[in-house]
Amino acid sequence: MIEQLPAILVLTPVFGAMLVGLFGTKDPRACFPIVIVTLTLTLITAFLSAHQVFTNGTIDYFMGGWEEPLGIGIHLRIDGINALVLCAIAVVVWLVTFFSVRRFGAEDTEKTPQFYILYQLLCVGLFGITIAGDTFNLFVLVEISSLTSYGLIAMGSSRRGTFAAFNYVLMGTVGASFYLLGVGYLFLKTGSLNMQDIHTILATNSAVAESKAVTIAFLFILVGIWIKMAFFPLYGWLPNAYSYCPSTTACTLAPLMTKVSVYVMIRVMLGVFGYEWVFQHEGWSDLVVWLAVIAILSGSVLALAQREIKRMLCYLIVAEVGYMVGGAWIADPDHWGFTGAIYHILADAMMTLCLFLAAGIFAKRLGAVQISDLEGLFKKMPLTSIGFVVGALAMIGVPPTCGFFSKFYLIRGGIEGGHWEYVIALLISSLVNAVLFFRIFEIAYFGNKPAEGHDHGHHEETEQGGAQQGSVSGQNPLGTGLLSREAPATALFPLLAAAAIILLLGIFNGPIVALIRGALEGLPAL
Amino acid sequence: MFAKVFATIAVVITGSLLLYGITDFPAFGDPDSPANAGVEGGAPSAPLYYINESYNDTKVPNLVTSVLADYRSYDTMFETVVIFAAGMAIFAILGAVGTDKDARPVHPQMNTSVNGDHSRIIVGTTVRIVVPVVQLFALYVVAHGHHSPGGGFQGGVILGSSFILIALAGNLSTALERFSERSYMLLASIGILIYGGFGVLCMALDRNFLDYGVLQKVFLTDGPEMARSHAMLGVEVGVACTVTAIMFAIYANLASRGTLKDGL
Amino acid sequence: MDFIRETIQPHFNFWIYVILMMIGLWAVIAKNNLIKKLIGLSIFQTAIILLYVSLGVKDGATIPILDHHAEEVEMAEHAEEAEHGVELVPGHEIGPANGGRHALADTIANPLPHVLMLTAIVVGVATLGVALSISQMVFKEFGTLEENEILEQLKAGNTDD
Amino acid sequence: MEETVDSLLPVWACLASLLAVPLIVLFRKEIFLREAVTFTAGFAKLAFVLAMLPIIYEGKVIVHTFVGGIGGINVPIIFRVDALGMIFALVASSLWILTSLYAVGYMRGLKEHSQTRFFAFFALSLSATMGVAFSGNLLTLYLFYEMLSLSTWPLVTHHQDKEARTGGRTYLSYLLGTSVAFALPAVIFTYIESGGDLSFAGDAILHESDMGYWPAVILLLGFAFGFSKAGMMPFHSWLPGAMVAPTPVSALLHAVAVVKVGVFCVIRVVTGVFGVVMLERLGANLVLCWVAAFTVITSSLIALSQDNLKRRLAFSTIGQLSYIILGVSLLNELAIKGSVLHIAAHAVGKITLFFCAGAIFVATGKKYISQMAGLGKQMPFTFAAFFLGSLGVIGLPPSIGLISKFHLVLGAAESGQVALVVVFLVSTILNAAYFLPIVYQAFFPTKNSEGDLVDVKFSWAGVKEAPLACVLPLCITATLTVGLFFVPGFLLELAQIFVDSVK
Repeated sequence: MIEQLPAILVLTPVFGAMLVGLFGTKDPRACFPIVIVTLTLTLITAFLSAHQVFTNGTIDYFMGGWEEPLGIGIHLRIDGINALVLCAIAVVVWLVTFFSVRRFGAEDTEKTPQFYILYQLLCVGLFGITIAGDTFNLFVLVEISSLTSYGLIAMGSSRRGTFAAFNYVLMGTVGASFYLLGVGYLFLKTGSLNMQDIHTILATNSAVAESKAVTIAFLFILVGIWIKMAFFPLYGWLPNAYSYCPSTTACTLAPLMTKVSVYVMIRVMLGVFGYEWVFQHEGWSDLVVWLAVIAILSGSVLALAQREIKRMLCYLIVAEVGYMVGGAWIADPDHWGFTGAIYHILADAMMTLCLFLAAGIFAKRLGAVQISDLEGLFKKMPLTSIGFVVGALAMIGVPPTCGFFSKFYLIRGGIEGGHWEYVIALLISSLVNAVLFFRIFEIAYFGNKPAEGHDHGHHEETEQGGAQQGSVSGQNPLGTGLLSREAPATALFPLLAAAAIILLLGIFNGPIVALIRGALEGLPAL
Repeated sequence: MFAKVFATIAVVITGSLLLYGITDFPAFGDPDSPANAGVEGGAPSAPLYYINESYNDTKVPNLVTSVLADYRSYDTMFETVVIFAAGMAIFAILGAVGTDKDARPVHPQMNTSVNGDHSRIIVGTTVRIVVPVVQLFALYVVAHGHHSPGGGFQGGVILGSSFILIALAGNLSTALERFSERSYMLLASIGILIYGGFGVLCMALDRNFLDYGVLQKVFLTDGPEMARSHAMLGVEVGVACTVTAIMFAIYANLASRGTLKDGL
Repeated sequence: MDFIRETIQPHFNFWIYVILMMIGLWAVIAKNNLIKKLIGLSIFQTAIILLYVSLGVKDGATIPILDHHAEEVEMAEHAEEAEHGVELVPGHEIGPANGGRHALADTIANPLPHVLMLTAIVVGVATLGVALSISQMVFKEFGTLEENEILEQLKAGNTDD
Repeated sequence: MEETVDSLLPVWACLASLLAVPLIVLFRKEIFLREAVTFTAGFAKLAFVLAMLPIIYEGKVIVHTFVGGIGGINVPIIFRVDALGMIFALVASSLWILTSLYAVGYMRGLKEHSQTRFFAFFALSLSATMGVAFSGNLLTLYLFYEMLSLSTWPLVTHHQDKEARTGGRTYLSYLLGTSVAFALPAVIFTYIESGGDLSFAGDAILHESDMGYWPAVILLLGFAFGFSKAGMMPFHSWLPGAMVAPTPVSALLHAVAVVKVGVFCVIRVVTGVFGVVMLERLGANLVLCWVAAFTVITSSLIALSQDNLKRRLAFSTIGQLSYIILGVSLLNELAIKGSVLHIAAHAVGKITLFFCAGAIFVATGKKYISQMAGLGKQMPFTFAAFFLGSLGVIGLPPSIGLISKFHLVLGAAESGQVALVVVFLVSTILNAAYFLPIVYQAFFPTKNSEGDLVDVKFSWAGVKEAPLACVLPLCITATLTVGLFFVPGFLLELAQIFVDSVK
């Protein structure tokens, strides 16, 4: 059973989706139990595979048993890095499932089975992308995740949403086609589709490795992935697509799509082309890091200019993508950049999840779309606020949240690699995030129009009215109608769980980073 | 104007990059190109392996079928899932499928065509004659994919188009009477379940997913080769089911803007 | 002339695909009508399919389906000549230089690109279907498929969501 | 090599107030229980700290590694108690109890809103303070430092009005801004320079580094400005801004906990990160000396012109903090000892002054010094305490302030920096100039020929002392200021242990 883990991981949601197709269309109430069972199974499978990888080493799985010669069948591979990414994906989708129960997502209940089918197929795509060991198979799974996300985004009925979805389809397809084109060039020069095989060829056959076609292939694959992950300057589709779609969709796509794409980039860099091949090209590293710097700065500045919560978060994603791409391209001698980037994939997935869940709850419970709508939030929804604050602090990079440690490792990489511009951009972006979120905290805490300055601190009349004597509860905001406007448990649970994971990831960053370091050493190219 | 200038710049840059890359490509039709014959330093060329060994492995003369449904059957399964996902995405976007019975016409109304009844008689009769033939051919294409060009996708598309033909000739309701949304949802799901089922069966027999060879115990064939051949047929049937259902479903939804009423 | 003979002629398939692809890309970016953009996208994807399929072409080779008749021949000869390649496709002479197992490979086109492109075609169809359904929704919301008109409407009615 | 003892005591000292937070929220409707929780936590914390005291006296160090790192890659969260941390923890935890008592009186006296939130965050910020005091490496230090900034923000903005909003904004933007912009890069730079070591244990982190003069100066200033809770100019204006907070907050946090965390961090940086030896070799400490000296004089001058009592106290605090930094950056034994002592001396003195300011506000609602003339007769205890407190801060006998300042001045003299000795003396005169007139005016107001108070347009009839819960703590701290002058032995001993460990 253990050796079948990769297949089980990918197939469980496929079967889940089909079961929803069979039974969910008849009775939509059957959808949620099926989905939660499926995703719980994948969650367990993901952690089992991670356990397996970290105890017994990389898992190679050959579909159909076609092992020899390499590349005739399809190869799946779980190594130390993608095992962590798998766990992150599994946790995120598992949590978001709870959030989806009360139809936070597609407002139209008629679409429930379709929603859950697409949702599970999205999971298939993401898992499949992560463990794919075959360049073409990766393309197919990228397309599955893209198609399902087009559907999920366009399910929202807003005007802007549909047009944004259309642009997303165009950009996404062009991106995937560029990737496919790159794979074609690579196939033409190496005659292979298997990542490991290509890697061996590029490492041993210098004639192939130095050919122009391989360089162009790398370029197109990279640009294709960059479109998918919304890297500067190809991020135009992201803010509209993610901010006008249903909350559940945003909560799934925002944490995962960009992060999985970043992982794919790292996989392509290390697993297909190889570390030496990528970084032997002088100037590439500098160029990409500069692009990342611009991405970070422009994302931060644009986020500052937004008045809508979700749009602001979307631009933050653009900045965060800059963090990760920059980290992966720093090329510092000890690979702290890679370490930071991979750790940030995990951290950012949880941070983004937390913030988007909170934004979804705000939109649902308070009708809050604009930042200014959050007036008095801390009083109205204390528990939701806790989750939101933790997510925000992580985004700013306050210890002991994971956001701090990922920045720590990234900055270390930047310093050791001599990329000071990247270090400065990271710090500026942290400061901008601090300004952004404290602006929100202020509104949430004070309300939009604070009472005029009191001459002295006597507040009893204004704040409490006559509820002085006897009722002490009137003296504190937590006392008055606690939980009355709080989100339902199904929405709070994922939010608070995400917040807890943010803290745990931060506190136990040591062991996790040790795993990443171990995995990086295990890569043949390093 | 800006868009055109920008487009021209983007096209020129991309095009020249691509052309720069092809200058060291092998010539067209070169049988020894890396894509056809592999390259030094790597594993033996997969295409050569397919050409030389796949018949021995699977007893399927159509190499494309054997590669598609056996060596790379994992891809093919997801190809089917892509189709399925696209269908679901279209339903979700256009938003018609559900349990709401009111949304569907109880009695199909023969809408009065602009063309008048004469043409409808002619077209209708023609379709009535052609459709069975088309469907039979579709089944042939599915079943004979091992030996001639064809297979699940091609057969499925032909089968699906036969229903589209019915819808085009009469109206959508006529077609939906024969192939309702509930049934195409079921058929689409069942198709992938068939495909996945073969894979899981192999796993149940303690082999990797889609390792059909082990199914000789089930099919009672002489060796793993024929088991592979049979399993491929089964898998192709699954593909055909899904493709048929989704092809028609996509047409029905797009043609009626998701309402599944009147429309083309 | 030399340029054509040396650079374009051996690679004419690649030139054609690049030209087609650029036509598609240009349409995706520059065209104003959403459906025309989608047509461009389809051309773009088809160009890639052309690239792949042309990779598998071999001079003088036929489609990757072994002959039925050859099955029996092979069955019969397999026992005797297990070591040497056998001619499975009648009508194709095997040159002595090509002897051995390699012979078959010279007469049969590369099946792998075909398989890959079958998948890519399906993906293209699926994407196109989804894109069309989204453009239907766009038309329903905006009453037009011209991008500039949609953008104007979005600019005018910032608050109508 | 120092002797270490592994013990959970420092962790418990931190947790004591952290665990109180949920309880405080839980008992939000039972105010007596709620405040009982606060006091219990306070005494528990003090008990834990006192329990560690004998170990420290033996010259040992308590270490507890909370989250272990693997393979030397990571920096674990380490708790480590040495003499310096001990002094700070002792001061903070004992004064917390008094402040709690005072806060109960103050908050009830003013019928403040959201008291539960107030006490909850108060407890939280105390945990962070303890965390800083007991942190065993730079990362843990930074972690608790940030936690303190964030957990005090709701306290500073407690009134939730426009003024609080502005003050809160300044507060956070200075504290977070500088820590992210300067301290974090400095920490990371140190991490890289030292090859992955951030621990305070043993020799200073960078003692083996062959850093040049300018990198060292930049790094040192990065730390000094990054830990802007220390209030070094030009990053000082958060402190006057934070005076919008209720007085107990100003008293404990902005006279003791938060600002002392700042100087504590700077002391740690000078002694634990760079090490006395290295700084002396490079001479980089002088830059810090002069920045601190500049802050001392300038802030004293500004304080002179402030009419708002709490603002005057705030500027005085800025000056006094720079004394400590100045002392430690002189790098000789006497000066460092003086610095460490001054943490305690200034704490008890300044908290008394703040308590008094709050008591006056509770009793009369007055914030401005010019409105306080003649108040001494109505509030004798308060103003007597104020007098003793100002003695402590100025450094006049009989107060603990004299002892610490004496050490500082001697230290400056020993290092041969005559100019700095002058700075100390001039600032002492300035201190006296801005504190003593307040007391004098209160007891001996200027009267015109008809016996009415000049400048004051109202009578003090009917004004009494603030509630007992307010007056009692300020009397106790005033007594401490004087009392410590007579029994300074235990503090001196701790300071000596610390100095021995860094030399």
